[in-house]
Amino acid sequence: MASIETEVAPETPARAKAEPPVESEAAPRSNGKLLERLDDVVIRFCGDSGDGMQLVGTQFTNASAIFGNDISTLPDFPAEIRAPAGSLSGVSGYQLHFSSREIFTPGDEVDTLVAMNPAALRTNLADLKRGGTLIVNEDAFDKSNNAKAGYKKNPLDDGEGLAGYRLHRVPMTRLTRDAVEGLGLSQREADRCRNFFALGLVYWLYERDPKPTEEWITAKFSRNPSIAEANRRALRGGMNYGFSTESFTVHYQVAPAELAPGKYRKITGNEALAFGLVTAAKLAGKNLYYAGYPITPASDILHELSRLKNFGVRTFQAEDEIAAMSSAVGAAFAGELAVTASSGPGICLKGEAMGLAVITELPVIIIDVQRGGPSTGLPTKTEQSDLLLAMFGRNGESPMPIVAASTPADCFDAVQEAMRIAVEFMTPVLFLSDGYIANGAEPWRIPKLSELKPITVRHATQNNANGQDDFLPYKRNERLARPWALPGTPGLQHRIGGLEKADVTGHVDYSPSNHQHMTDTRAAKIAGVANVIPEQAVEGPDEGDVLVVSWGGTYGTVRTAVQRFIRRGESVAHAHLRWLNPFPKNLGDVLRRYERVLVPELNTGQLRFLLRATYLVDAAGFNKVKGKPFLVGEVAGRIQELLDA
Amino acid sequence: MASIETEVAPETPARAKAEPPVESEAAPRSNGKLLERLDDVVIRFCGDSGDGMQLVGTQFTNASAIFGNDISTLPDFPAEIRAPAGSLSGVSGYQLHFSSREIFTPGDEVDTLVAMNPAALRTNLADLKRGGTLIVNEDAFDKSNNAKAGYKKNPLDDGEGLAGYRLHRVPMTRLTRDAVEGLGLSQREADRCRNFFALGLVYWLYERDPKPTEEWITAKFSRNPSIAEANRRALRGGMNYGFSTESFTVHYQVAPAELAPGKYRKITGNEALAFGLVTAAKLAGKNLYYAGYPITPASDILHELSRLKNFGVRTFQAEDEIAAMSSAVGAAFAGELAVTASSGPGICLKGEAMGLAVITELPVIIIDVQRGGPSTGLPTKTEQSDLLLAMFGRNGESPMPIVAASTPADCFDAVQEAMRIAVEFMTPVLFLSDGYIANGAEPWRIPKLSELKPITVRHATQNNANGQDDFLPYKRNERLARPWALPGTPGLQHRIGGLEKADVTGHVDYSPSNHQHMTDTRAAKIAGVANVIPEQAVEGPDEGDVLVVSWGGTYGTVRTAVQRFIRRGESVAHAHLRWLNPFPKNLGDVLRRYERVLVPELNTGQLRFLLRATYLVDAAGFNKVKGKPFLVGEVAGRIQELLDA
Amino acid sequence: MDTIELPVLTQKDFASDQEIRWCPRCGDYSILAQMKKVLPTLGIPREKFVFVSGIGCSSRFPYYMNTYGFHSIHGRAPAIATGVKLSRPDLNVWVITGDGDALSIGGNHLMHCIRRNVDLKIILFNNQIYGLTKGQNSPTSPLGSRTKSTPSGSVDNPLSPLCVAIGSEATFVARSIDVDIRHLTMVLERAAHHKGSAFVEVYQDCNVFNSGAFAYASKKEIKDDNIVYLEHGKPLVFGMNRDKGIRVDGMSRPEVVSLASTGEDDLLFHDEQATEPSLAFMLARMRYPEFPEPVGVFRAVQRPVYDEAVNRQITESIASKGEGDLEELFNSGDTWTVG
Amino acid sequence: MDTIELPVLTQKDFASDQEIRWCPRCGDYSILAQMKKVLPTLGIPREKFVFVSGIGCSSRFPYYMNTYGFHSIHGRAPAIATGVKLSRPDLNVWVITGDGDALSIGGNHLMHCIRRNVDLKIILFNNQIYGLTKGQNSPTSPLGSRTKSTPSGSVDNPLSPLCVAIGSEATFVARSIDVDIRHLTMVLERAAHHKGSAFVEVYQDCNVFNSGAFAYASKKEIKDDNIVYLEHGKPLVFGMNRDKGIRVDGMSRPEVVSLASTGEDDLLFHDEQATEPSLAFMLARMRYPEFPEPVGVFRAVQRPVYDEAVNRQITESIASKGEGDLEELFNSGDTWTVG
Ligand SMILES: Cc1ncc(C[n+]2csc(CCOP(=O)(O)OP(=O)(O)O)c2C)c(N)n1
Ligand SMILES: Cc1ncc(C[n+]2csc(CCOP(=O)(O)OP(=O)(O)O)c2C)c(N)n1
Ligand code: SF4
Ligand code: SF4
Ligand SMILES: [Mg+2]
Ligand SMILES: [Mg+2]
Repeated sequence: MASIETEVAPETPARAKAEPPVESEAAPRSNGKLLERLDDVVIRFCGDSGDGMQLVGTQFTNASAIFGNDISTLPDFPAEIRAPAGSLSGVSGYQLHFSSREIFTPGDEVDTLVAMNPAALRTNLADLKRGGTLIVNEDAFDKSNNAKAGYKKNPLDDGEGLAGYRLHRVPMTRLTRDAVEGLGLSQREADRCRNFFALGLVYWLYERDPKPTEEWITAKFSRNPSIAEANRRALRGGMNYGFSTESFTVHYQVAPAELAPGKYRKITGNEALAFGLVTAAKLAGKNLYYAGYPITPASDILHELSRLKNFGVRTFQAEDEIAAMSSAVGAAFAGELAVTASSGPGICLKGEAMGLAVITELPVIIIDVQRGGPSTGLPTKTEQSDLLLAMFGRNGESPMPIVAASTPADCFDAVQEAMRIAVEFMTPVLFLSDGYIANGAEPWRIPKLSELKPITVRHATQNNANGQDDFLPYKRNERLARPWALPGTPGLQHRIGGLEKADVTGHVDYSPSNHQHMTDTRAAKIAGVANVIPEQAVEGPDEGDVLVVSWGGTYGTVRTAVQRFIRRGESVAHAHLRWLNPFPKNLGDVLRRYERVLVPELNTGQLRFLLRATYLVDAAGFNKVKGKPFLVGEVAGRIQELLDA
Repeated sequence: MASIETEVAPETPARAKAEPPVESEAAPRSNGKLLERLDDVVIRFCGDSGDGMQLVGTQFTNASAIFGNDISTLPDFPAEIRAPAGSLSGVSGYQLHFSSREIFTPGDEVDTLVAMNPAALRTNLADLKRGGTLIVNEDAFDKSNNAKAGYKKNPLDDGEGLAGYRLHRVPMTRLTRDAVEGLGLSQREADRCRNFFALGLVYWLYERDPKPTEEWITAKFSRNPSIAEANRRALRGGMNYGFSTESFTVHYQVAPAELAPGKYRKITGNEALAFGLVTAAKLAGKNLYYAGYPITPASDILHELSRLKNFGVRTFQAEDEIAAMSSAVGAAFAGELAVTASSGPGICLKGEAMGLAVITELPVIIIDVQRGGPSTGLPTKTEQSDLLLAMFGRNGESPMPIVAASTPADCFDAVQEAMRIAVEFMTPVLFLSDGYIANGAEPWRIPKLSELKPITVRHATQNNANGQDDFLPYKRNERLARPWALPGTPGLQHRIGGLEKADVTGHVDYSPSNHQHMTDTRAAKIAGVANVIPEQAVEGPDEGDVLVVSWGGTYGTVRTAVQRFIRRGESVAHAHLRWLNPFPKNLGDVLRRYERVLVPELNTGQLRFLLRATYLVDAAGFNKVKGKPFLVGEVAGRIQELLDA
Repeated sequence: MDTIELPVLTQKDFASDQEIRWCPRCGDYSILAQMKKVLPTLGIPREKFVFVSGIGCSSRFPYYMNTYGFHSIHGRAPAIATGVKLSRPDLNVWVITGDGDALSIGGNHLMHCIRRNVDLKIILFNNQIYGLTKGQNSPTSPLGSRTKSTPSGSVDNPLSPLCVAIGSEATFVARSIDVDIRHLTMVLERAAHHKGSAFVEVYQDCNVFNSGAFAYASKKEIKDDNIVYLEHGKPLVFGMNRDKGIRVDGMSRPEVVSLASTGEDDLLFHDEQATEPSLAFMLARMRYPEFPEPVGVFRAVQRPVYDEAVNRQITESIASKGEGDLEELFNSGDTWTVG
Repeated sequence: MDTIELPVLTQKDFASDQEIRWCPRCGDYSILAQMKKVLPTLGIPREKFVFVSGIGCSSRFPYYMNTYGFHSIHGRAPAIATGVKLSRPDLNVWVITGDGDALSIGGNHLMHCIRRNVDLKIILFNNQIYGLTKGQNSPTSPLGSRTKSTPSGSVDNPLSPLCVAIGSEATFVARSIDVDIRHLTMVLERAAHHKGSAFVEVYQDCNVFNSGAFAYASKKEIKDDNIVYLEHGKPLVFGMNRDKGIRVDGMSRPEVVSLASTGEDDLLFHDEQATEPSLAFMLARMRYPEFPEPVGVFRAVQRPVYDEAVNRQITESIASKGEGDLEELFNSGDTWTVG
C-alpha cells in the first residue's frame, strides 16, 4: 500500500502504525478509546450483490473526499448476472484507498475488511493484510450461508483461520433490527439497512462526518420517510456501537491531503468521459452526437449522456454496434461531433465502418472501454488487450490515431484532445479506456471553462475549385486534412464513399498511381499528428538503467512503483504514453537513453510489440492477464529483478 | 520478362530473339513466312468488357497448356460494375505468359498486345515492350471510340505515337462479318465473334492448335449451332488471315516446357481452393460445410463448391458475413469440417465470431482473399494488406494460426495443411489468398489421392472424466487440443460458450488464476503449431549479403527476381513464408545469417513489422500499394540497390 | 426415430450440475422448469438435443440443461443454430434468446432463419428490457419507457416479435406467459412437434429491472379480461366469466363485443392453419389495453424445411451423378500429360 | 420552408458530371431519370438533398445526382442515413438500396429504421439478384432460381420486401416498376411528401443477370392482366379491358372475380390510411401468377417521427432545465474545496 512512501521513514510499513496503542504515538482519548493518526488506509466493503456494498463504498468515498483525503477506488462487481444470495459468485466488493498524501492507486493490501457474509469473507480474506482489521456481520454466518461459501464449519469459530487478524464479530442484523424498531418496517426492509449500520461503524472507526450521507439518505428516500429514518438510525446505530462497545479500543484519523488548491469532486472514468465529450462539443461550438449499443463496461457513457439533453446532446441507442458506428459516420458527414463507444466484442463489429470513416476522412471518436477477452470473455473485469485491435482491426491500410486515458479524471482531458485531433486532421480517432478506469473514482479538480484549450472547427463555406465548377472534397490543407463541407451548403454538393477516391476531386479512382498516393497520404496525415502532440516526458532520471513504459489504466500503479525507486535514488524512470499512434516524435530517443526498457501491461505484450517493431528496442515485458489491475508491489518487484539482473 | 534466365545466355534479352529473320536461327518456311523459336512470350488481350477478352485469353491459355508450355496468367477486370461500351473504365484485359521453361510470373512486359478498341490501346500500350507486336481492330478506331478513349485524333494514324512497335492494323469487324456471312446472324451476333477472329490470328502467330477451342465452341453453343459455326469460322478466318496476308511475315514457335512428368490441368487459385477443401474433407472422412456471403474476389469459391453437392458438400449462402462465420462455428460444433471465406470488408465483420471460435477452440477455416483497401477500396485489385488484421483483428488475446498460399495451385496443398492443423489443434485457422492468386492460373500436376497426406480427425467417444460423471470438454491432450465431442454422442453432453472457461471442466470461470492460465494455454497451443510445421527453407546461399523474405502471392515474382542474382552467383537468397503465425522455429536463425533482410510486400510493410517485433531484425521493406502485383524488374532493382548500397 | 429401447427420461435427467444464476423471482426459472417437463415427453434421446443461445440473462439457459449447449455471442444464435442443423439434421436444435438478443442485434439472423424455415425451435424470452446489462431500453420496450438509456422516456416505437416473424414468412408462431405453466407447456410441446422454424414469444418478468411489465396478462385476478386463449377452430371468447368475444368484419379492425348482444357464431373463429397469414398478423397486432392479447398458437402451417431441402439436393445430386470421385473431378476439363 | 426566392430547378440541375456506369438497358437508368424529374418539383433547394446508399449496382446512384451523396458500405445505408437525419433535421434524406443490400446484409438496419419511423425515403431497387457481384441468389430470388450460387436451384424461401416493411411497423409502403414511368414518378412524389420512413420497392430489371424477371409486370402487352393499380378509396379493378376485380370476404384470402358476375361495390376498396395494416399486408402477399400484383401506395399513415421526437426531447429539456451550463454540471453533486 502507498503509505510506505512517507517522506519521514520510507521503509516503515504503515501497518506498524496500526499496532496496539502502546507502540503508537500519544493520542487524545475519547470514551476511553485511543485515537491514532494514519497516513493512509485501504478499506474494502464486501457482501452479497444484494447487500448494497457499492452504495456504502461510494458513501464512504464521498465522505473521505469531502473531508479532503486523496482517494482512489476499485469497485469489483460480480459477473453481470445476479447470482443466488450467499453464493461465492454473488459477492460484490468496493475498495477505497484514502490518504493524507497524493495517491495513484486503490492500494495493494486491505487494512480494514468489512465482510457481510461468509462468501464475502472467503473471497476477500486473502487481500486483508496480516494484522488487519476484520469486521464481520456474525449473524450472517449461519449453517446455510457457511455452506454456500464452502465452509464446512463456521470460519469465525475455527481459531487459526482468522488468527493474525483483528476480528470483530458484530451481530449487525440483530442490532440493525433493534435500531429501526418501531418504524413499522418489514423484517426484509429492516435488514436492507444493515449496510448503513456497517457504514456507521467504520465512520466512527475512521472519524468520518456522517452529515453528507444523512443528507443523501434523506434526499434519496424522500418519497419514503420511514425508510429514510431507518437508514439514518442504522448509520447512527453503527457509529454508536463503535463508540460505546468494548470491542473497539482504537480508532483512527487520516488527515486531509495537500492537493492542489481548488474545488474538487469525485469522478469515475465514464463520468469524466461524458463530461469531456459535452465539453469538447461546447468548446467547438457544435452539438454532440453519441451513438452506442449497451455493453459492459461502456454502457454508463450512454446513460450519462442521455441525461444531458439540455446540452444539445443527441444520444442514439442503435440496434447494434455496426449501426452505432455507421450512424456516427453519418452524423459526422452531416457536421456533428460524432462519438460511439463500446467494449471489445462491439469494437470488432465496428471495424468495417471505421474503415469507411478512414477512407472518407471524417472525424469520429470511437471509444473502447476494454474488458477481459477473447470473445465475451470476462465482461466485468479489466484488461488492456485491445491495443493491437485498435491499431490493425480494419481491412487494408487503414491508419487511425489512438489515444489512451491514464486515470478516471484524465478521461476528461484525453477525450477533448482526441476530439481536437479528429476535427483538425479530419480523421476518426480511437480512444482507449478500460474497466478499471471506467468504474474507478478519484478526486477531480473542477476546471473553469476559461482554462480549457479551445477546439477549432472550420467548415468549407465556398467552392474551392477555383475555375472548375465542382467542389473538391479531397483538396487538402497543410495538415493534409480535407475540407469538411456541411450538407445544406449551396454549391458544395459532393459525393464521398468507400471506394478508393482520387485525391482533390474525390471521384472514384482505381488507378495504380492514385491508390499508392492515397495510401501514402492517409499514412502521412496520421503520422503528422506527431507534430502537434507533446513530446514524451519522463519522471525520474532522463537516462539510466531502467525505463518503465506504461499506457492506459496502469499509470497510477506503475508511477507509484517507480517512485519508490526514484525516492531511493535508483536509476529508474517512468514514461507513460498517452498517444499510441502516432508515437511522440522523441520516443525513440527516450527509449535509447536507458539500459533496459520494461513494459508492464495487462495483456501479453501489445505495446511492447509496437515498440520493438517501431524502434527495434529489446523491451522486456511484465504481463498480467487476470482481469485485475497490477499491484504496486508486483511492478516494483519486477523492476527490482531488472536492477538485480 | 522471364526469358532472360536462359541457361545459355542469361544476359541476352529475349526481344533480341524477336528481331527480323536475318538474325534468327534458320527456320522452316511456311507460305513464305519465317518461323522463329522463342523461349517464352507474354501476350495480352484487351478490349471492352463486352468483347470477351477473358474468354479468348482463357482459350489461348488452355491451348498453350495443352501444348505443354508452362503458363502463368493475369486477368485484369474492370471494377465490378459494367462501364459504358468503349470507355476507359470498361477495359478488360487478360495477360498470359507461356514458355518452354519453368516460369513463375505472368511477365513484366508484353511481347504481343491485341487491342480491340482505342480505350484498350490507351490503357495497355504502356506495358507493351518497345519493338513488340501490336495487333489492333482498326474498324473499332472510329471518331466516337477514339473520343471515348480521350484520343483527339486516330492514334493509328499519328505516326510517332506507335512508332517503335510492330503495328498490325486488322479490320477485324469487317473480316469477321465476311467470315460468318450467310449464317443468317444479326450484325450484333456477327460482331460478337470478333474475339475469335483475333484469337485465330494469334493462334497462327504462335502456332497453336485450334482443335480444343473448336471443340469447346461446339460444346458451349450446342444449343445454337449457327452461333457455334460462326465462332468456328471466325477462328479459322483469323488463322487464315495471318497465314495468307502479307502483313505478317514471321510467326513463332514456343517449345513445350520440361515440367515434372505427370498429368496436368490449368487451375486458378479459387478453383484450387475449392478442390483442396473437398479433398481435405475426403481425406478426413468428413463432410465439408461451406458458408459464405458473396464478395469479390472470393465469390468463386462459393460458386465452385455449390456445384459439388455429390461430394457431400453443403454450401450455405448466408445473409451476411457474420452469419456465415457464425454458422461455420455451429457446424464445427456439430462436427463438420467448417469453412468460410470472404475479402477484407467481410473479414472485419467476422472478427467477433472468430473470437468465439478461438475461445470455444473449434476448428474452422477462415479464408481471406485479399483485395485493395481500406473499406470497399478497390474490389477487383490485389493487395496483401490484411495480414495484421488476420493477426490482431479480434478483441482480447485471441491467437490464431495463419497460413498463406503462394500460387494458384499452391492453394490446393496449403488449404489442406490449414485444415490438418485446425483439426489436430482444435483451433480456427486463417487462410490468406489474394485477388492475384484467386483469378490467376497456372498448370497443376494432378495428384493421385494416394500421394496426399491424410488428415486424422478424432472425436471423443466416451466420458473422459474418470470417476466424475460429467464429460470434461477442456481436458487437453499433449498438443493442448481439447476433445471434439459430437452432439448426439450419449454421455458426452457439455456446454461451451464465449465466456472465459475453466480449463478441463469448461465451466464459466472468472477467477484471476484461471484467466491467466487459459490465456497462456491458448497462446501456448498456437505456438505449438511450430512443432509440426516444416522449418523455413531458403533458395540460394544459406548465409550471405541479402535475404529476400516474401509471403503469399508475390512468391513467383520474388523468386524469379532472386534467381537472377543466384544465377549470377551473387550472395542473395530467398525465403518464402507459408506460415505467418506461428513462424517456423528456425526463422530467427535464418534471418540472422544474412547481412540485410529485404521484405517486398504489396502493403506498407506488415510482415516486416511482425519480423522486426519478433526478431528485432532491421528488415528493409519494398512496398507497393497500387492494386497490381510486383514486376520482376522492380524487385530485382531493389535487391540491386541493397547490394550496391 | 424408434424410441422403444430408450430409457424413460424425467425432468431431472435434463438438469445440469450448474448452480442457476438468475435473480430471485425471475421469470426465466419457470420457463426452464416447463422446458425440463416437455423434453422428456418427446421420446428423443437426451444427447440429441442442442440448445444454442446468444447473450443475455435468458441466454444463460443452456448452462442449466444437461444437453449439448452453446452459449454463443450476442444476437448470433439463429445463425449458429442454422450451422448446427444444416450439418446435423439428426439433432433437435433449440434457440434461446431475449428481446434484445433476437430483435435488436440479432434481428437479421432471426428474420432469415425464419424465412428459410430452418428446423429450429426459437424461444424468445420477452421481458421488454435489457436484463443482463442492467436495464436499458429494448426493441420491445413500450413508447415512453423510462430506462437507464431513456431517462426521458423512449421515443423508439417498439417492434412486435410476432409481426416480425409473420412478416418474415414464419410457418409457426405462438405466444405464452412465463407463469402460465400449463399453457406454456402446451405451447413448447406444439413448437417441439412443428417441422420447420417454430417461433415462440414468452412474456417473461424481469423482476429486477422491469418488474410487473406483464402483470395484466399474468396476474390471476385480472388476466382473464386481458388475454384471450387461441384455440384452433374455436371462437375467440374471453373474460372472467367468458362473456366477451372478438368479432371482425371484412378487413376492418377487430372489435370486442359482448356475448349478450352477439352470438358466438358471429365471432372470429381461429384458424391456425390458414394459408393466408393476414389473420395471424391481425391477431398479433391486438394490444392491451385496447384489446385482450391473444396467447397460444397463432399460426402453424407446413412449408418445405430448409435443412431438409439442402440435404435433399445433396442426396439427389449423388443419386444422379453418383458419389463424387475426386480424381475424376481433378481430371475434368482440359488436361495434358508431360513426360 | 419558403421557396419563393428559390431558383426554379430542372432535371439537369440534378445531374452530376459523372459518367453513368450501368449496363445497357439496366432498369436503374429509368429510376434515376424519374428521380431527377421529381426532385425539382418539391420546392426544396438542391443542397438540402442527401442521397445515402450501400453497395451494389443500384447503390452507385448517388454519384449520378448533383446533390450531397454518400456511397457507403454494404447494408448500412439506413443506419448512416439515420445519423444524418438525426443530426440535421433540415436535410431531405434519401436511401438508395438493392434487394441484397437492404434485405440480406442490411435487413436489421432497415427493420429498425422503419420501426422508428425515421424521416427517410427508402427506395429499394429489387432486381431479385446480386448484380454487382455478378449474379448470385438474393433474398428476393424465387424458389428454384438457378444462379451462380444456386446452380441446382434456390431452396431459400424468398422474403417479400413489403411484408418485411409492414411487419416492421412501416407508415408508408409502396411499389412501382422501373419502366412504368408515370406511375414511378407518382410513387416517388408520394414518398417524398410522406413524413417518416417511406419505403418504396421498385421492380427493376437487371438486364445482364436476371433479364425479364418482371416482364409480366412491365411488358405492355401483358402487364394489365398481371398487375393491379391501387388507388385510395377505389375498388381493385384490373385487366386489359378492366373486366376483373379483387374481392375479399372476411379474413379469408382475396379472390379474383369477373366484373361480369360481380358488381364493383362487392370488390375490395383500397384504404391506404387504414390504421390496421392487415389489409396492406394481405395485398402485399398477392403474387403473380396466382394474383395480379398490386402496385401503388399500399399504406400511408401518420405516426410520430423519430428524428422529430429526439429533437423535441432536446428542446423540451432545454425549455424545462434551461440551456445546459457546464460549470454547473461539473459542480453538481458533492464537492469540496482545497486550500
Ligand atoms: C456484441 C455485443 N454487444 C453488446 C453486448 C452486451 N449485452 C449483453 S446481453 C445484452 C442485451 C440483453 O438483453 P436481452 O437480449 O433482452 O436479454 P435479457 O438479459 O433481457 O434476458 C447486451 C446489450 C454483448 N455481450 N455483445
Ligand atoms: C461487407 C461486404 N460484403 C459483401 C460485399 C460484396 N457485395 C457488393 S454489392 C453486393 C450485393 C449486390 O446486390 P444488391 O444489393 O441486390 O444490389 P444490385 O447490385 O443488385 O443493385 C455484395 C454481396 C461488400 N461489398 N461488402
Ligand atoms: S436481471 Fe431480470 S431477467 Fe435478468 S436474471 Fe434478473 S430478473 Fe431475470
Ligand atoms: S448488372 Fe444488372 S443491375 Fe447491375 S448495372 Fe448491369 S444490368 Fe444493372
Ligand atoms: Mg430482455
Ligand atoms: Mg439486386
